[in-house]
Amino acid sequence: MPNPDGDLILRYPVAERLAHWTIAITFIFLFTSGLAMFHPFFFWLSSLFGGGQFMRFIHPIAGVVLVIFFYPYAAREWRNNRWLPVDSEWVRKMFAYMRKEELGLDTHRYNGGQKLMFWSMVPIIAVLFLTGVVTWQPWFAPTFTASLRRIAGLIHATAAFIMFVGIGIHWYAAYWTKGSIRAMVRGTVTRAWARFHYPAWYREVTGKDQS
Amino acid sequence: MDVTRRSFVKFSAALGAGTLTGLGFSAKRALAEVRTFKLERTSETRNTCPYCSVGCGIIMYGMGDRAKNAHTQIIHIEGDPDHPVNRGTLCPKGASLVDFIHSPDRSIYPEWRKPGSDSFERVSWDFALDRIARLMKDDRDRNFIAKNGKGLTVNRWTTFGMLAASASSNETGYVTHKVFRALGGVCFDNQARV
Amino acid sequence: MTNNWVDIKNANLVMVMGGNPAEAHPCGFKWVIEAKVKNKAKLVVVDPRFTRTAAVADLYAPIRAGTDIAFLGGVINYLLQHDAIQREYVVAYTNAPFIVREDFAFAEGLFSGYKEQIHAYDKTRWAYELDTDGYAKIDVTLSHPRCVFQLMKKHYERYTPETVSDLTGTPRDLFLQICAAIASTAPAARTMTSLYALGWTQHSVGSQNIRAMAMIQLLLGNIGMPGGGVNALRGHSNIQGLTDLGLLSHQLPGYLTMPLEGDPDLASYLGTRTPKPLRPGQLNYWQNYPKFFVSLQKAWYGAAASKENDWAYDYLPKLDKVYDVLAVFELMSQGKLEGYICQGFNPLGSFPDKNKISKGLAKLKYLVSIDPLKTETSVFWQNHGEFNDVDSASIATEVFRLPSTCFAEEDGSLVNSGRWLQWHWKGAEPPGEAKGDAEIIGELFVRLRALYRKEGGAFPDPILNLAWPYRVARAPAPDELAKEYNGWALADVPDPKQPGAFLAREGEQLPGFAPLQADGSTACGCWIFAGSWTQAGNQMARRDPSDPSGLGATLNWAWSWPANRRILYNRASADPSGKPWDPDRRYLTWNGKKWVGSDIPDYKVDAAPDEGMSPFIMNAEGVARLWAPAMVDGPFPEHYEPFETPLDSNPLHPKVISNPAARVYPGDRERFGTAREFPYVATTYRLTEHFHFWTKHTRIGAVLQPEAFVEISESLAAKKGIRNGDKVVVSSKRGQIVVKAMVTKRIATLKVAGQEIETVGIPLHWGFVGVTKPSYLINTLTPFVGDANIQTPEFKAFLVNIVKA
Amino acid sequence: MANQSLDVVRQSAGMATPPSARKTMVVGKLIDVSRCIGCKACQAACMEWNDLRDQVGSNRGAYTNPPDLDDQSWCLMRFNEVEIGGRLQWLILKDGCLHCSNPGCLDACPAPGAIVQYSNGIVDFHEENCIGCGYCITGCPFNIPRLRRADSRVYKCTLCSDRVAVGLEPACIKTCPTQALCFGSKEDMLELAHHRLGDLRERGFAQAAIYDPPGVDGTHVFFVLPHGDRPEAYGLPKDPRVSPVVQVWRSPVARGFGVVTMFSVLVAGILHYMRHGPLEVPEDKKPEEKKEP
Repeated sequence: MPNPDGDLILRYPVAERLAHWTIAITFIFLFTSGLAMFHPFFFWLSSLFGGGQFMRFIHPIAGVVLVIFFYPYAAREWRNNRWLPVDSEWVRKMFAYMRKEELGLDTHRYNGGQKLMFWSMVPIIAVLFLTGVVTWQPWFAPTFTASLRRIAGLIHATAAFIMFVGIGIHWYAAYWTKGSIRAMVRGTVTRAWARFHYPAWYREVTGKDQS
Repeated sequence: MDVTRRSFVKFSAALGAGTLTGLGFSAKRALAEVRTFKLERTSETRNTCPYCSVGCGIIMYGMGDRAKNAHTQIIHIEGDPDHPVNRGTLCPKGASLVDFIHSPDRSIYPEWRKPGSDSFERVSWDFALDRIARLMKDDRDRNFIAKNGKGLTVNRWTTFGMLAASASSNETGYVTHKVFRALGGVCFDNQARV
Repeated sequence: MTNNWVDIKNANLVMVMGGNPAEAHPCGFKWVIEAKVKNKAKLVVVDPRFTRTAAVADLYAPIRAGTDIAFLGGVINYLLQHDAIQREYVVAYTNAPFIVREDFAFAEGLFSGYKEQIHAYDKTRWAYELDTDGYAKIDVTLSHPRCVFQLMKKHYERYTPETVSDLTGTPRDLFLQICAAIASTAPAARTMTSLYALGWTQHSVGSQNIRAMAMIQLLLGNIGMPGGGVNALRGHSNIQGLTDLGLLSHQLPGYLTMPLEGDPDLASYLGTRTPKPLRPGQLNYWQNYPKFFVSLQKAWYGAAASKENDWAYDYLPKLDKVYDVLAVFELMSQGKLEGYICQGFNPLGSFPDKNKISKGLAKLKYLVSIDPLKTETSVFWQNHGEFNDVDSASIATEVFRLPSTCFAEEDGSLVNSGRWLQWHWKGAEPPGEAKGDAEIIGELFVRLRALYRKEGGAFPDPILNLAWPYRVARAPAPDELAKEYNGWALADVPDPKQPGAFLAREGEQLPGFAPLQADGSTACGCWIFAGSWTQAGNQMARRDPSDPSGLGATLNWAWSWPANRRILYNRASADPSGKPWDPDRRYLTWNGKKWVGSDIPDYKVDAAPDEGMSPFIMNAEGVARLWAPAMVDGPFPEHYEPFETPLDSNPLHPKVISNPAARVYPGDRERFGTAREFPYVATTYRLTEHFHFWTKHTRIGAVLQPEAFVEISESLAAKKGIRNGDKVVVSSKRGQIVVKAMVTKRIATLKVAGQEIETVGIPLHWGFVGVTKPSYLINTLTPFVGDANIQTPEFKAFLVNIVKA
Repeated sequence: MANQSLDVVRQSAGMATPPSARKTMVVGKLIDVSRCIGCKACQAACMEWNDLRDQVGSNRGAYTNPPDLDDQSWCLMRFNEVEIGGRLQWLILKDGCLHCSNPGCLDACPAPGAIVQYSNGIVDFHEENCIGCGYCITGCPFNIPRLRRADSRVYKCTLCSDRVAVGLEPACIKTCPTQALCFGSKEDMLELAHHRLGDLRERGFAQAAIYDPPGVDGTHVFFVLPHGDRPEAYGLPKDPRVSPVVQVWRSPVARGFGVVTMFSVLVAGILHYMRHGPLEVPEDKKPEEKKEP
């Protein structure tokens, strides 16, 4: 296990990583099957699920799995995602940040974008789950009126769209910020990486200042 | 080319599909095949609905073309369009005649209940018919009234009765009546009485 | 039916009372709808329930079950008071002008000639007054005080709209609307057709119900007219056929009647059945009775029936009384029957007072059930819990259940209500070891004959000499039997009109009943079916549906008895001079030499109008009977309460409440409930999804109507605290059933004689064997009493009580 | 009126437009409620022709058996007793798919080829392509399709597309004893309906009307209602149309836009990456104590 004084610092412990990747894979399951049902253009994806029937069968189950894994994980991490002034500043300078101009913000464990991601995922997944249950044939849908199921269908699609956009950004950001995928896979980051991206977090973890 | 927003969206989507299809992910073409017509090679027989007295004409569709090895089973019945009364229509009973022909309650072999028993047992036709004939003859010989109290020849057998089926054919009715009267029977009726 | 199904489309007014054709005969009812479309016809429905027929009716009126004659009597009174009759028709074609003997009277509910101790009338007291040469006296001005017309007027004066409404519970204005609608068909150009069924027949006054409508139709001149007639919508597919073939205790094929103890020999038998005409020049077709009877005996006994032995007259049993089903089951319950065969019949379900039937069957030595299905009767000895609570061990009856074929598995012909004999063809083999009915009867007969040949026994002659010319003795084939009842010539039959010509050559199938002879030269199993299988082949198998006149006379479709006539008494569709009453419906006209038109004339083809032969060729009077002296309970229909009446007395004549001439067995009189114990009127009936106790064995039928229920009005439900779908106990003096309740607006609460009368409607289709939910047989409730004339049980009006289960 | 073949004009989740050069007869099924005697012959014939055998239920105090449409009962007679103008009316409705010209079920269905609309107007479910999601039930303005639990497929009246394809009329129409059901080209049936309206108005049904709801661009199964002013008394929706929510939810434009936007995020990422390159930790300007690896 890398020690704080060594060259690598532990960013994500194994439990967190496992949770993250479980959610990630479930998300991919959900989204490929969801997309297949969303637009005929993607219906061929159903052949990845052994046909439309099994895909429709597995999609809601995957939704439940997602909720089961996501909310405990979110509950654990919600303190690090509390909104700080630095995050507001980050958001203001987001485009500059994207142009790699404003890179020195004293962000804590997560920067503004990641917190935005967190605070958008929490409600979106809840909405997706609830509207999913309302349209879940044949167990739950019959108990709801047709008009409720119609609205739930629309909201479900819209929420899924927003989530996919969010996750799309999450994917790109992870890929763009070199080292972050490695961090979520291996759990460690280089000292320089930590100090560069999350100075406040670096200090908290290593007890040293920006030396 | 008048590019409306809608066609642009379709175009770009199709473009995407084209590339993917190129990669061998061609979506299965949903064939628009029609439900197959189930009476394609059935054999037709004209008949009359046995239920009510409108006497609707029906066409019975039997599986198979009456080949020797095909045990024809009536799979569908519908109205006879030529029949002047029902003109091809049937009521709910007539429309479900196949369920009478294939009813689980069809009696399919002779059964016999011994006095005092609480269940039937299967018997052969010969056993049943011989025994019934025997019972009838003994009953008739014992109870036949040749002359009444006033010495008038009456030749009647009053201890035996029969109810004839108002849904059986004229031919059955005729031969039933002929035999029943030959036995001197008087307790005789059919559904016309109720 | 006097007319036929398709002819209903010609009606201007369709009167449905005592029947529910939309439910019991849906495909026949198509022609009522066609009448509404083609001639803007009105549909009037009078029924205790708002049935599915009423759902498409223009005018519906509720009525208390059992008061049809009060209603119809009121209509007759209305027609007479408003002179809404077709006078020329009534004078020429009915016995209105006939004069009745002086001492006829009707007082306090009884006609003259009533003998209290035997509950019967001396019908000779209702005869016409005859002149010196034996013809009935008539007064064509209809003014003679004792002419039938005046007697009818006096008899029905009591049926004022107020009295009718008070008795039937039908609101007065609705009753008058219906009377006006009926009266509108008095003119020649408008006709009313009456469609009725068991709603009228299943009463203690059943026959008189139909008589009342026949009188109305005669007053309006609607009999014999296209779109007219009194049309019985028969029940089973071949109930008409078996009635025609005489499978009734007192009948022989072709409506010949069984010898009675009063007919010691052939001469007296034929004497009382070969009437002399009551008016000069009438065809009086029953004068040919001997020809029909001798031909029947030749068909049955062949050579053994000869002139010497009075055509085997003594081979036939002679009746000492009527052995109808009620009489037979009364004998059975007294243990006087040993054997019984139920061929395609389920008496445990379809006869009244099921407990009495069950006890009767238990006293039999042997019972044979021949049926395509497993019926309740075949397992009457088996305990089915509350639905058939019997102790098998104590029932000593030996029971045989023989599987028979169904319609799809046999060739043969059926006669529908319209008297059409239609041939049908076998489409599949029977299941398992099932055999055809004719084959089973043949097998039984061949064995009996063998036993009698070997051992002799009581009076074996009719058995040994029964003509059995069939190719396969134990399995008479349908075509052979059909040819037999059509009849053939045993010897050449010379044509009286043209010497040297022949009506039929030896061995030929007869072309009709005209060639029948009383000298034994012809054999014919059923004279009215003569013409169904002629030398030209099987007329019943004809399939040409063309209807040239457009009036529904499809003469080349199958074959209709008698002589392929499609409307009976169709001579009456033309006035006495031979001109059709209604030019738009030219059915039959006299073209100077003979009668022509779109149907076979029900008349002597070459009898010119001025010869004065009247259209009703079967009656000795030659005309139709408004006055019917042959009825056992009165020449005119009179309102009598059902035997279980909700009222304490009969408002018309308190001293005589129910039908005085009906036969009631002592044991059964005690089993009649009173209004105090059982305050609600009950009536049983069919639904369109089921056919009696038969279609409960079909899955689709069971899906459409799965479980037994009774229908009650909202007010009765409120009074008894019953909610829709609750289980209720419906009880009568004879037993009780537990079923679901359906609370409906379709049963009205009626105001009768100052009281509120509630009706409980009871569909009858369920039982403890079948695919539907197991249930009680509802005839556990019905009274064991029948119609005075024909003993049809009174299923339609009795008393029950109902409480929440 | 032989229909050579049934051409598909629209199918669910269809990408390409099906071949539609041929113009075949457009069918119409008239249900004249004023002639209907509620005998359920159509219900029996439908079950018998399609080899469906529903469960034997129990009596719930009504003539309507089974209580609702379901996967084994594609046609159902509904009975209700109503007092109208002081006169008892027994309103009997033949419930089942109305084969809309603009079917909500087809729009809602995500599975290609599961729902097809033929050129003669019939809307048919091809259960082999159905994925069992039940969106069609949500899309249908008349609440007709029913999901079968045993096989997760949705079923409804097919207007006997198999019979019509070989030139026969549907089973329920052939068997209707009182000609309440009639079949033919839609304009013939509309003409017949207008003719029946005249007769009904003469008999005092001033409000008689044809129920051919424009909300779904008219239906190929339409009614003559004696009480045309109150279709809800019969159990028919007052002014049915494909719900706007469904139209938005399943509109090809919205979904097309959604797909494009979603993937444009990734595309934008790629472009951004090409332009700005990865965000890497800069080389340390101040040397840091190097630790031998």
